Amino acid sequence: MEKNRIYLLTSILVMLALLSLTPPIAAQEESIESLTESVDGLGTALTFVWLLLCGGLVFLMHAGFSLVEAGFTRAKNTANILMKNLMTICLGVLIYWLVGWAIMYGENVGGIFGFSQFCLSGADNSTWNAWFFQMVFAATGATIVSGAMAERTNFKAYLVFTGLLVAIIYPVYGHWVWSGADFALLTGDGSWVVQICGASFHDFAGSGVVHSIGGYAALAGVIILGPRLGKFKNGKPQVIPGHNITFGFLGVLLLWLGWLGFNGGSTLDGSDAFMNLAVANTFLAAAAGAVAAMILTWMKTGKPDPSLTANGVLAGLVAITAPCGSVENWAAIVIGIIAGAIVYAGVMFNEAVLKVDDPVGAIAVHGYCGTWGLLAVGIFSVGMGNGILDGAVYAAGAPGLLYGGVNQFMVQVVGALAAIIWAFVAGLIVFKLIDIVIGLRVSEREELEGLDITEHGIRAYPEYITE
Amino acid sequence: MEKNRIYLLTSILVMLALLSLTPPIAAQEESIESLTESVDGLGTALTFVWLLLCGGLVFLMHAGFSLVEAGFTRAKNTANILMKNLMTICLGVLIYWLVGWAIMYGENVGGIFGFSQFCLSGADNSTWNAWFFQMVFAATGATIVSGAMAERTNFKAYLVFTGLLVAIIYPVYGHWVWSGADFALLTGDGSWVVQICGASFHDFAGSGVVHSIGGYAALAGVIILGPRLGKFKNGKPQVIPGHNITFGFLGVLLLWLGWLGFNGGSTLDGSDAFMNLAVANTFLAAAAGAVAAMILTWMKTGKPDPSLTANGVLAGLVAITAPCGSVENWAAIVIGIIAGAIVYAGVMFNEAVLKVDDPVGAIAVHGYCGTWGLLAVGIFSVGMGNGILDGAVYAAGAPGLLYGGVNQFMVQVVGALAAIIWAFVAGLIVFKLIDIVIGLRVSEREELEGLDITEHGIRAYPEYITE
Amino acid sequence: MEKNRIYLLTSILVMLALLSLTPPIAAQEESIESLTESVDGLGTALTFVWLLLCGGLVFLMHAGFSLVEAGFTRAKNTANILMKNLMTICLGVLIYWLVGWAIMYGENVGGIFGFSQFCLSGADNSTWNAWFFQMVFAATGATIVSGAMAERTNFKAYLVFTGLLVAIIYPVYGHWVWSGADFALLTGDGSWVVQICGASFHDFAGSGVVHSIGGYAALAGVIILGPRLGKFKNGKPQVIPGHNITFGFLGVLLLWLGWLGFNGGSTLDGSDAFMNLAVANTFLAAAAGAVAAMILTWMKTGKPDPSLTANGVLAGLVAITAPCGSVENWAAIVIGIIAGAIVYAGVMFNEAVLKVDDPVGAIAVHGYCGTWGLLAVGIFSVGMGNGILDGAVYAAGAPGLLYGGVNQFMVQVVGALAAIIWAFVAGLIVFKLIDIVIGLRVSEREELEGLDITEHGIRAYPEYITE
Amino acid sequence: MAEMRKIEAIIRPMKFEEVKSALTDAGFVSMTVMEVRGRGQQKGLVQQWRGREYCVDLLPKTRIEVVVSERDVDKVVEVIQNTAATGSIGDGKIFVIPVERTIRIRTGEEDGEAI
Amino acid sequence: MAEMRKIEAIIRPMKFEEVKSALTDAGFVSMTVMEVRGRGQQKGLVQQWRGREYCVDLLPKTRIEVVVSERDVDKVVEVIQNTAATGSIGDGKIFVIPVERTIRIRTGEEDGEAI
Amino acid sequence: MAEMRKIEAIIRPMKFEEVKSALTDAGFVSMTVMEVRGRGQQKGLVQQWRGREYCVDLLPKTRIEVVVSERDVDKVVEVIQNTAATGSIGDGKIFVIPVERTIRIRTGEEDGEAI
Ligand SMILES: Nc1ncnc2c1ncn2[C@@H]1O[C@H](COP(=O)(O)OP(=O)(O)O)[C@@H](O)[C@H]1O
Ligand SMILES: Nc1ncnc2c1ncn2[C@@H]1O[C@H](COP(=O)(O)OP(=O)(O)O)[C@@H](O)[C@H]1O
Ligand SMILES: Nc1ncnc2c1ncn2[C@@H]1O[C@H](COP(=O)(O)OP(=O)(O)O)[C@@H](O)[C@H]1O
Repeated sequence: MEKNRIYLLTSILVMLALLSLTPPIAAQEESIESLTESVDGLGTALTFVWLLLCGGLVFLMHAGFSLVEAGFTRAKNTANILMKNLMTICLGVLIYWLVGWAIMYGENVGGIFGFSQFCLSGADNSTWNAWFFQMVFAATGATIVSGAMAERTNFKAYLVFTGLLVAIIYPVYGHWVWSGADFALLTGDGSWVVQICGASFHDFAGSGVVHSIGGYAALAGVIILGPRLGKFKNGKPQVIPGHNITFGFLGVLLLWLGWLGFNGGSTLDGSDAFMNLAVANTFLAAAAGAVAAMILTWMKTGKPDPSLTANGVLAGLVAITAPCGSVENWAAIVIGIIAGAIVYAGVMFNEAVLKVDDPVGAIAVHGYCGTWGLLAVGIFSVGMGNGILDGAVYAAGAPGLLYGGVNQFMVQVVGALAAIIWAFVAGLIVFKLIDIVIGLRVSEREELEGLDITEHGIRAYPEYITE
Repeated sequence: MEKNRIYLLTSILVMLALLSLTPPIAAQEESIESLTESVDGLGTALTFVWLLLCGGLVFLMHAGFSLVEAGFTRAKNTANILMKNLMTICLGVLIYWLVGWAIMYGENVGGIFGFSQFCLSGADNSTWNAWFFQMVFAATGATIVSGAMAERTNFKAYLVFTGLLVAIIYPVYGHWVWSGADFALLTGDGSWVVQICGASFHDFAGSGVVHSIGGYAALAGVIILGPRLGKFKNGKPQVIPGHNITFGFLGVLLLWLGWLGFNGGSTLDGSDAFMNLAVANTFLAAAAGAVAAMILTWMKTGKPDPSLTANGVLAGLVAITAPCGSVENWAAIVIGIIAGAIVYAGVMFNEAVLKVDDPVGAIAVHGYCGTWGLLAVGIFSVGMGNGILDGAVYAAGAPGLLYGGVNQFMVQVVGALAAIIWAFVAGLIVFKLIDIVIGLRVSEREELEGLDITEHGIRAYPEYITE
Repeated sequence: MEKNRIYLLTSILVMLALLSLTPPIAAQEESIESLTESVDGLGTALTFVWLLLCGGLVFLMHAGFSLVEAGFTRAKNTANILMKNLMTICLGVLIYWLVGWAIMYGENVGGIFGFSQFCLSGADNSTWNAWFFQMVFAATGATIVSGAMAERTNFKAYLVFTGLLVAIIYPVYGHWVWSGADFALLTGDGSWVVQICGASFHDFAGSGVVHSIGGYAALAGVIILGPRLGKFKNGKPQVIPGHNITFGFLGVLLLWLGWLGFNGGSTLDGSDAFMNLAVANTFLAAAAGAVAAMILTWMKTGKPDPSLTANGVLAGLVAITAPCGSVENWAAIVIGIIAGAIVYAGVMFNEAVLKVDDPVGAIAVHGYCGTWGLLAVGIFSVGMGNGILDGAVYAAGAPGLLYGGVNQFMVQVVGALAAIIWAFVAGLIVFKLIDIVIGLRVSEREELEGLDITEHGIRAYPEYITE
Repeated sequence: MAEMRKIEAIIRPMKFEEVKSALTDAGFVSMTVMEVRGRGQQKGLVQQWRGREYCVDLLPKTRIEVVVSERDVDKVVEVIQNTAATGSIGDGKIFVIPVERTIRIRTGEEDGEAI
Repeated sequence: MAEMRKIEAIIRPMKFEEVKSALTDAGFVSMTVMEVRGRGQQKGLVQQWRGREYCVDLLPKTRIEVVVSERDVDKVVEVIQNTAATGSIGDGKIFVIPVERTIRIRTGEEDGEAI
Repeated sequence: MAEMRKIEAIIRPMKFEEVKSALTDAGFVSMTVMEVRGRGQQKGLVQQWRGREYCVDLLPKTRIEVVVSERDVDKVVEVIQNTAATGSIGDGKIFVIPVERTIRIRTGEEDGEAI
């Protein structure tokens, strides 16, 4: 009995000891759970903070575009350009809220576009965060067009076009690439394009989605619009200098800074360490583009040309936008150099061969260099998981040509062509329609007088005496 | 004995096993504790980072204000305006450190103001962080006044006023709203206002604290100061165009970007997900304000007016500052549209009826739209915990009129009136005193010559030939 | 038997119970480990985000410098100044990637410089992050020089100098201070300088590394270059007003904002709470510097001088750059006030005594105030671990003179002198060599005509009629 | 054919609006205006730059040109002189210059009809 | 010694390029040009600022000065009149003013040789 | 009553300071100055924009007007010519134009006394 009692007692004690262990273990379980939640929450919070701030930097690009476009055109059209740029972002905000997001990120319809969440219905903080970051991108696409069509476009016509670009042209292509839908035309696992090419199209931050779309829609626009009066004399391109180089350069620097948000934020994850690679490559390509463009103009005319050098920065930035998270530093520099050459050649080609008039070089910068950036992914990508991309979760999936892969290049060609065709054809149709209904171009008299007076009744610099 | 031995042995083994479990559990306890600390630390660090960066964006608003005020006035007063704006932030930093913070966030005295922590005595990193974010707001309030009083105010007089605004006028009202003191006049649980109204005044990021205060102090200022020479001819308002629209528009875009920090940061918590709602609403309202103002001017004069459209952006931003974290997206758009209309009507009203001269529209933008923003909280607020505000911790407590609540609206009316009365009366007194002691206005000759030459001995653009 | 069975059963149950506890404990172990990893990862991610954004703000300083330098010089040299500033950052990016980083942070060679990691070989995301933040600093050093040498320097010569500064002059001194190498001349534990002085040189964010180096290299430059034509008449300094004060002031505000990243980011750790002290002190010193400079000019000429007041902001910022994380708020204000006085006196001294021509005051701002900032560390530092620096991990180690310490002051004097001598001598040699090989200065005719036309074939403002 | 004269008046910019109104009231609507800088007996203006004072001796002036028939010269001169004068140094000068022919570009009308 | 005349033409800025080409083609390369503001029979331009309309009565014009020998005056006037006229109000005026002497600064040549 | 002349000199902007000093030293302080653009025998300036070269044929010039008595004309012309000439094309021209009357706005003094 004694023993039994002892035995029982001991057993009970042991049981109690065990039980006494259980609550701390359970409590720990709980604190671990709540900690995990906190940590997850912090991760989300960091992403929120990061994307809001990156979105802010991308928003700053609208100031950059305004300044570049105003600075590189004549003083008599400055207020008009500023109004166009301001309205681009204003309409962009509203229309991307109303329609654009729904078409881009709504429920997939036939692999071609989304169609739900109009007016962000059902949004929560994650949605607002994502919408905000995407919205500043959407508006950027439209702004590109305003530069190419500067100094001669009817204000109302431009507004209508901007609305349609943000509502339809931009988000449809965006859906193909960034919606994450299973059947998304260029990136979905279930898409025939992806299956045929054997790789998914990769456009990290939008060399295609934003810049190609903007650039080739602009090309369609300037073709229908025609050149500014006096731009061509007997078919030979003439020079129409911009009125304020300081504005232009300030604009370029603001754009460059904005690109930190544009490319850095495009991991869409505040904890994705590869934002650093993306940013480093972005700055290398921008610098390389500028130096290349400067040297080219130096060799051609004997003097380093400021406005083309500034364009060289943008060329490098546009080109590296797609590949910045997938390539090595040296490749970023090469991509930038080639972009610098493309922008120079592109500007010359547009004027001398196509005979189109693009006052700020938007088509060469955003269109041609955008295409180049998409192809560069297929050439220089290391391949996700390889080398420097060990541990990466958002980069071009397959290696590029230089690393022995072909599939990625194939799909990049397809995606690049899709952007060109879609933007150009949709642009042609929309601009033609607008031309018929509203009239795309101001009258000759209005153009000579300047759009500031005729469209807005003001002069941008009423006190300065100008030529 | 055998059994006993076995029994004992087993018991000991079990005990040992139990003991061997205890240390890992204790160790885990410790690591969990240190983890919890790390996580808390990270949360704090994220808030620090977020508020420093948001504070930086708010600081950028000083560049925005400088440009808007300079651009929308004449070239002969540009250097003076820039100096005033620069000194506003410089004095703001120093005086808000010296006095302002103490009055705003110091120990409550009779529910009316704070009074401790002068010179930030006893500050640690949390205080510095909070001070920094609040300081950039304080200086903003003063800058608003400089715009309304541009082109005719004595420089020294303006400096004295700025000092007093940052030391007293701003922080006293700020104490009522943001101090968190139990007896804080408009928000403290123990305040009779809150008890009578049955709700606590909500001014998320300062439609009242910053903008109303600045706007109505400006109104007092321009009344005492009188209009610029030539602004009224036989009582009819004349036009005095600004000298550089590009500066004005760049300024507006920088202000808009700054508002991302202004409203986004005002959750004061880097992990509060509702920063996303705040930012989304901010951008929607700004865009809506601009579009509304543009359409109104278009309808009135036949041409979309750039400078009023730019004011429309600011109108939307000021109005959404209070409600941005408490209303749905559609409401933000409505608030913005109405703000756009208010700024247009307000500018006309000020000139045609009040006969006051406010070169940049600061009173309409910050005063009237600030009041509108405060009221809008009482109309459109969803109510904390309801609908989209499920889980929110910093929003208007009670639902607005549209959601069946009356109390929130009542307290908003009271708070809005308090801001008007306090800022206007304090402004009148201070400006009158300054006028008597220093002289508020420059001489007629100085005004004609331009303040740049007479106050600073320079010309802002000495090489340009101007009218 | 019964009992035995029961006993056995119980024992087994107990054992099982114990075993059943082990897996949750092991699982918890694992989740704690993975949590720890997540938390560490988040900490790193926060640092990444913080440094990328701070780096972005520092990058914005290039826009600031461009505007200040353009605004405070004549319109005929504007495009040239803008090109120089743009190329500074472009070359800075490329050369700091190619060489600069390797010399600054590569494997230490004899305590004097680093030598490995050329082209960032072997870089991972941490390296890219660090490189990015350091790179924007490096380019800043070069930009300082461009301001002092404005309006008369051969473009090609300037480019070559910039390359050499970023490749060698800047990173060598940087290695002495920031490399963390054991034998780093001014800060390494094993360095004889540190051992003799009994304290490690502290230059938080670069009053020495960035500003002194830039400032004294600029001094060497302007001595070899000579003053602008017309700057001195019979040895008496003449006035050459800048063409656009608005650009200058916008530039100063952008620089100020950039300094938030410059000083705030220099903890190099997103979780170091002392970033708040650094930022608060930065803003206090900037404001104090401006107010001091304004009052001084007001007393001297009877009118508050805008461009020197703007310089006062920068003076305060440069001076607080080294001590901002080591001193109390009141000390920051004192440091700023003295910096404001130094910049005024320095500008006068340079013109009247040294007879050197520095159009934007870069030598006084960055050189003299940089030195002042380094010394201020040795005077006002609280000492790491003392008072407000309780818990700080990155501040001046020993207390300053005011707190009874002498060693820190000694080593600061040595470090400050080292910066002066190294930058000035290296600058003299490099500029002399460039002068011999390329020719440092443009011809008299080119200078009169303006560098925009002669170096770049354009006019920055072709439509404005200028004097 | 009326004899024509060009009246060139160099006045203070801040007096321009007043002179313009006065000329309009007196029936002389047509004019051509340009911004010039001038120096006369007026001491220059002391300005400052970066803490250093200097004297700008060419001050901004507004130059008005009115072409009228010989018989209107006195009236125009009088109107300008009356409104532009402040009595302090720097008020400016009026020069009267003979004009041989005047042609209205729109119509080709000459002289008297062209004004 | 040829008699010299200064032809001052005030034209629409947007017509300037055309007038310049025409003068060049007619052999009159030399000219001096300045930006002025002018008012004639032309009603001013209605502009707006902050939602309020107002009339700017001085409109930007371009002023061309060509100094030629007396015998070339007619030709120059004709060329300018032909190219600058649009037929609507605001086309501008041409004034012909006697020049007593003309000196080429570079060489010191006078009058006829100086043009 | 002294006969008055207006001397209009169009010179290189970069020579302006020198000419101004020389005129001052020679006792001719009064002058009116404006920025103009001009074209003479001087070939235009080749500039570039976005990689494309073009020729700007109207170059910035500074135009000085000095009204003096007939007897001072030679002195003024000489001073200007001596200081403004560089010997290369583009140095500019001096035109001498008769002035019928000169009025000092401040006092109403005429002619000789008005200078
Ligand atoms: N002799 C002159 N030739 C050309 N311009 C003159 C002459 N005298 C005066 N002016 C112009 O008239 C302006 C005012 O002349 P000023 O002599 O200062 O005034 P006041 O007549 O009151 O003495 C000068 O700035 C200059 O533009
Ligand atoms: N009498 C005048 N004196 C000086 N300038 C004149 C005179 N008449 C016309 N002008 C100049 O010519 C310009 C055009 O003249 P305006 O009378 O409007 O044209 P139109 O000859 O077609 O009626 C005016 O803006 C003004 O600069
Ligand atoms: N006939 C003229 N009419 C008006 N302005 C002239 C005339 N000839 C020369 N000019 C002015 O003089 C400037 C210099 O003349 P230019 O002929 O190039 O110099 P140069 O006398 O050395 O040959 C021109 O830019 C123009 O402003």
